[in-house]
Amino acid sequence: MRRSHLLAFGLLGSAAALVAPAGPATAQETLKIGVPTALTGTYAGLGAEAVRAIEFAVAEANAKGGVAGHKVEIKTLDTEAKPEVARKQAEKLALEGYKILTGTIASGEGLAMGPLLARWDAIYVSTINKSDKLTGDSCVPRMFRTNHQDAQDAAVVRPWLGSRKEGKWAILAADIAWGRDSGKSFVEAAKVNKKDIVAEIYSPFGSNDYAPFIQQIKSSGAEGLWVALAGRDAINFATQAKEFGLLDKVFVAGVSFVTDNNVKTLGATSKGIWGIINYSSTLDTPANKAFVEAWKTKYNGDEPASFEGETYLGMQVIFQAVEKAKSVKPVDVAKAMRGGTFDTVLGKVTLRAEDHQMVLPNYFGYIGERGGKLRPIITETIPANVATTPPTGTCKMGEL
Amino acid sequence: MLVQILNGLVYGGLLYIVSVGLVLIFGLRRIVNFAHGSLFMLGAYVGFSVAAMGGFWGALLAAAIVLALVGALLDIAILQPLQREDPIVTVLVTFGLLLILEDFAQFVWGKDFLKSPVPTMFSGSVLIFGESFPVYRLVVIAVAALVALGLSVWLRLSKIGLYVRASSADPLTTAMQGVNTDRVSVIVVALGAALAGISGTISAPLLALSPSMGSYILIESFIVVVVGGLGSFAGAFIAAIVIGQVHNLGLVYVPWAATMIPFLLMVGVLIWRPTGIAGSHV
Amino acid sequence: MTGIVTTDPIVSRAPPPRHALALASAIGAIACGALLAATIQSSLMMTLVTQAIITAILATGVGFLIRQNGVVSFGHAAFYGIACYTIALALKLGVMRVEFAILLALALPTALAFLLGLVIIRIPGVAFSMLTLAVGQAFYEFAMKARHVTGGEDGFSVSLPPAILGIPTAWFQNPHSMFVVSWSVLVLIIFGLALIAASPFGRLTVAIRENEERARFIGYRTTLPRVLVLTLSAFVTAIAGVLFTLYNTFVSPDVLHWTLSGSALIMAIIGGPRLIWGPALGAIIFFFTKDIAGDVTEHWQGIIGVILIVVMLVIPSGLGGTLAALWQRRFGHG
Amino acid sequence: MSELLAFSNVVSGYGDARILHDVDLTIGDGERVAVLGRNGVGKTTIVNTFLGVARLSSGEVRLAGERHSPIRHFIAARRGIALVPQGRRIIPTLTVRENLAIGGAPGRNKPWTLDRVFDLFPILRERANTPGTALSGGQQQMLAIGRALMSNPSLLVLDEPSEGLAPVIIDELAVVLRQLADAGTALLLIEQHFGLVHRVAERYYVLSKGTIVEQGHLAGISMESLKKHVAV
Amino acid sequence: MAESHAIEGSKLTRQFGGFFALKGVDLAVKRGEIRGLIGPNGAGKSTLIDVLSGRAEHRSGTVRMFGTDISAMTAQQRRHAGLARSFQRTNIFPDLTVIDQLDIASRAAEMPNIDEIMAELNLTALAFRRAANISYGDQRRLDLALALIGRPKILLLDEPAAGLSIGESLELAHILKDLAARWGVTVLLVEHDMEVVFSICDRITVLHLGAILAEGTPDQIRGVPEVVTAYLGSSV
Repeated sequence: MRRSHLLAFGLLGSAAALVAPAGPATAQETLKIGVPTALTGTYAGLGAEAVRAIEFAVAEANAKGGVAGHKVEIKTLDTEAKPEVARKQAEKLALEGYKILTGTIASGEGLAMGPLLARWDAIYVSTINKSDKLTGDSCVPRMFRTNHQDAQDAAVVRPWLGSRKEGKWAILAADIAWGRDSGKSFVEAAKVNKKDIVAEIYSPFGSNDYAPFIQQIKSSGAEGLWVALAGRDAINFATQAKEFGLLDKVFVAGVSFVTDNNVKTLGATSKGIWGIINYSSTLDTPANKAFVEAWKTKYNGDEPASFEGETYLGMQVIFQAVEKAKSVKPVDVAKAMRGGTFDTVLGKVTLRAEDHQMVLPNYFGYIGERGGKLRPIITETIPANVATTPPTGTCKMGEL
Repeated sequence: MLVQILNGLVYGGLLYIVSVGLVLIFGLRRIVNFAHGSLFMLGAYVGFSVAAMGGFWGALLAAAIVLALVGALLDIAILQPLQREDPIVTVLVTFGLLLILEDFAQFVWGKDFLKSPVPTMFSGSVLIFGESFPVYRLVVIAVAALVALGLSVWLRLSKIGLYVRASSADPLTTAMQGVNTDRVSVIVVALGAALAGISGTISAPLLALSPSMGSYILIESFIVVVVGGLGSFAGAFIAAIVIGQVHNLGLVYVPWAATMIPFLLMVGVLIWRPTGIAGSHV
Repeated sequence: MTGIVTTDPIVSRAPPPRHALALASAIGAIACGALLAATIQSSLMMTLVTQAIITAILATGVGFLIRQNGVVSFGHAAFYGIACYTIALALKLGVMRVEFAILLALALPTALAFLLGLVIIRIPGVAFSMLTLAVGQAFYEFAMKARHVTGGEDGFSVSLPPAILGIPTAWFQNPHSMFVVSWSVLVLIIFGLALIAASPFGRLTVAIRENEERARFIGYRTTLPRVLVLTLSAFVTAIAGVLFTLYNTFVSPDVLHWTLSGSALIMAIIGGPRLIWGPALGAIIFFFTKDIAGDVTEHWQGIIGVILIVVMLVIPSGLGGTLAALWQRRFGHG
Repeated sequence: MSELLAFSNVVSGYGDARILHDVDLTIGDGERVAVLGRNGVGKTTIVNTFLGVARLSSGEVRLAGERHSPIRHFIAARRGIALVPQGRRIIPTLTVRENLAIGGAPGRNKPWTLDRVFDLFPILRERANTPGTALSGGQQQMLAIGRALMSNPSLLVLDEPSEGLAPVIIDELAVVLRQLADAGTALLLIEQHFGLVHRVAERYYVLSKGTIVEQGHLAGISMESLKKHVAV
Repeated sequence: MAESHAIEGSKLTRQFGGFFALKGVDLAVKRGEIRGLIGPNGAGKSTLIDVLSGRAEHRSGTVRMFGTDISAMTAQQRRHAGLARSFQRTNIFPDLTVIDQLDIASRAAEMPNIDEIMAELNLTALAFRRAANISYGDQRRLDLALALIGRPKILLLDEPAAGLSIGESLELAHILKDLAARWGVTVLLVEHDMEVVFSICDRITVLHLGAILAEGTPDQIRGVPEVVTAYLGSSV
């Protein structure tokens, strides 16, 4: 009986030896980009957008003969949007030679990967994670963010709220770190603008039924509603709020609430809802127009959605950093990224050296019809220097 | 407050329709079906696809039929061959089924969220307690009440309902009386799955459709089934209504503890009565 | 108690050579592990194996409960996750040295299991499973809620000091050295559990699992031994949580979620919980099957689902059980 | 007279335990046969063998001349054999009427109806809507017999029907069984209570330690051997 | 308490719903006696054993052991006090080896007489076999062995010979009688095999419909007409 232990151990050993890869990655000329992202689960839709944008950027680059002569290659692995799985898959990608990582969805995934990047000799470029921590107290030299952080979204609320006529506001936010932060900054913005907060509600993440909250908002007498819900929560709420007539009665605006893909799902329900827009295909820059045209040609007339635009921007940054560094080595690329200025779909933007946060303009607008389709229409552009608050000082950036 | 209670009734009603299928299957097969949430999800998608052409009733019917077939297949191909094994083996099999169904839905309907419109005949709202209340939500309550009523009438008055009750209590004696208990089991699992499908279709206009949507209701329906008493229809009904209320009122009045309340309720009930409110099995 | 007849033992019980053999195989296995770590160059392979082994320890804990008590827990993620969060929080709040944090991370889930066990162990069958599920989820919801300290669903990284018990912390994060550590821990756990299972206590709990009533009628109280098994199982699970935290240096509420308990259960059953090492085998096979399937296609869920159903239909007693049966058929009963 | 149920060279038991050794037993149309024996001699194993609860290790069981593989329990009932199980097994969640109604197997001509059963046992009509387990022991026995009749059997197998019943009730039971037998239903009575057997059966087998040790017509039974195998 | 019996039940009543399984049964067994308990099925024999051993709760009445009231004791407390029992259905630990389960039992009884018991009950050769894999007769003897470990003072046996062949039953009867005599064990034996009962019992109690119908030596019992009637029916 006991001897069978040995047998098991022996089997294990030989299995391990069989599965081991043949040797270290050799192709130094190839720019290998690892994409750990959500392919299954609630965030699979967002993962699909990230992958589409990355594939688009890579195909474009390879068609031009590669990035500074380096052919680009990607590998995608499923993280299920879980930090622990993201860590495992990112490590796997990095050790297989895909040392430039991007495409993760949940902030927790980025936070989980951060401390390990040095161990893997990898870098991570966030294009979707919004938690302030990433470029705040959890910042590391090998982590970069080319998308807006929560603080950048919060910064545009204050001027915008001042321009609104509604005096009584309700807040409905997801009861998770991001939603709480957004709710808090809205309260502050309201104080500055002398608006009343008549209800401040945090709904559990992944709620099915929003009726109790809708009822609370209705009976609070709010004229305006600020919503910080994303994905499934956003759709469930919007659908049910429409049913209860809330969307027609109250002025509704939000953050991450009516993204392109939510608009696609919600259809007419989302029409007229205001919100922060981090990227829209309707943006009027030459680079963006070219990008949108190319995208439409490739994807049967579809326009890029917000996460697709943001991820594409991240790829532009990575490619330009590689060109500048004349190397695909992660450390060299990181050096080129830190403090660098890049030509992107949003124009010329700088990646701040202090905390590796991209200094970006931000936008406000509403969902309206454009070219027969509902899209986020930008009404207000907040320039990068206003939209991006200075580094808070919580980030103690080390050396590469 | 009164409207909130009505809201709780809607949610409780929805939970009831999802859970009662689990109760049926557990009562006869003594199996905790982890794939039940996925059957719910599949029902929502089937309803979504059919609603475009067949309307609400067509969607409901299609979801019921498709899911009944899935349930029948599940019983014949998997549950019956495994009925002499340890129940945990069957539980794992339903785990496997959960994974397959999620993958299947993602393959067929894609990864993006989908949404069913509220059927036009039930759109709009009515005034209740001085507040406008969506008609469709009243329909959900009505459907839950109909299912509860229909099911208890069927179980009480029909021949097959009698066989179901008899073989849930004592399959051997029932079989000795000449009842084909294998067929009863196929019918029960098919009906349980069909109810999951119907509940999916019903909730499709309220919820975002995604392959993983089943996981958001599975645990809550487990709570309903366990608190009500495994295998008890009346218990499930009471538990669903109670949990619907506790859930909604908790969210409004004790938001910091609301998500934990159903779990604590379940722990409390089980420690007080391991068989649940009205159950006789453990 | 008068007149005890001390007849010569006709058969000698618990023959020592078996223990010696077990000890020898344990030492051998640890040596093999060290050798393996020395020969395999690939960090990728080592990190995967290391993670698989940490998961195997978790599954071993879950499996031991099934083996000795015959009950199925859907809530072991609670013990695992509490261990993770204890270390992470203790260090984050800076209230104690890492060594004490580790001890506390082992002690808390163990104590929790003991107290919980006193209340729930009498509840049989499905109700027990559902209770553990509920308790586990309550902790998950709590971790989500207490975002001021836990960071909510984002989780937070664990700031370990440069050395633990004088050993450089980097050792616990290097796949090669951590492999040796976790492999040795797994081997020692299996060895320890095998000793416990063969001890009077182990046999008593099997007896209670088999026939609780008769155990009472031969003069035993049957609650406490079962509670102790649950406690032990939670302790093993907590060890997995500690190793995971040291290696991963990050925690999020996923370590408390019921799907983790579910996966651990799948591993234990696939491996065959009748054997102490079955769940560990199941965990390693499951881990690599999932990894390889995920490498090949994004439809890994479907593949795992099909494999799971087929395995359960073909060998319901699990891989370990089947291997052991084959072994016995080949070499007679041992 | 055609054969309804036959055991030939049946060896069966549970797990490794062999309870029945080489049992031969037949019962034909309209016959009234008893199997006598004390507790623990294997009487119930006879029932369990044809239900598939006990494992048949050799020999065969035939129902209405066909070889019977006792896997699907409902087959026996459909071939006209109804069982009144030991301990009655009244389904507690069902009322008296519902307990009876399970037995109404579908799609065959039905000499037995609910009304006829109620005529036979008027007490069941009175208490038709009470839970089956609320009845007294004797009434539950009537219910179990009524339920078996509802499947319109040509052979009624009764496993220890006298168990736990007061003598006066056993007398009533005997009357009912006689009535059924006179109406043409074959009876297989598995019993240790000779008084009941004596008034109902015409042929008997004595089972001891899993084998048939004696058989014959009741008319010629010897009290000596009876006392040896059945009573004190 | 002038002369305390080994085991004594007085006015024991137990009820299921409206059905009385025991109706005020008085039973007293002297030290060292082998008492037979017989009666037709459903007479309440097993219920009586259950009440005496603490498996079932009784509604009224008391159970005394050597004069001490043990009514409130749990099953394992009664066992520690020296009251052991076997079961009608084989009630062993199928997954453990024979020696392992006897070892466990001996640890509870704090008396390591496993080898002795195994020798007495012919189990030595089977020591390392899993109980599920030994024959039915061996399982019955194992069941008895579990009760005999630690040499209990009182042994309640519920049909130990059920399902055994004639040879096996008689062999078991002799083992029992021999052990009872040598160890001074008081035995209460429920058994349907009359050969066994009449050959080893000192006295016999007949139970019928939850009440005692007769009590006496085997010879006396043979002559009581009600006993015959209880078994054979009123018409004989």
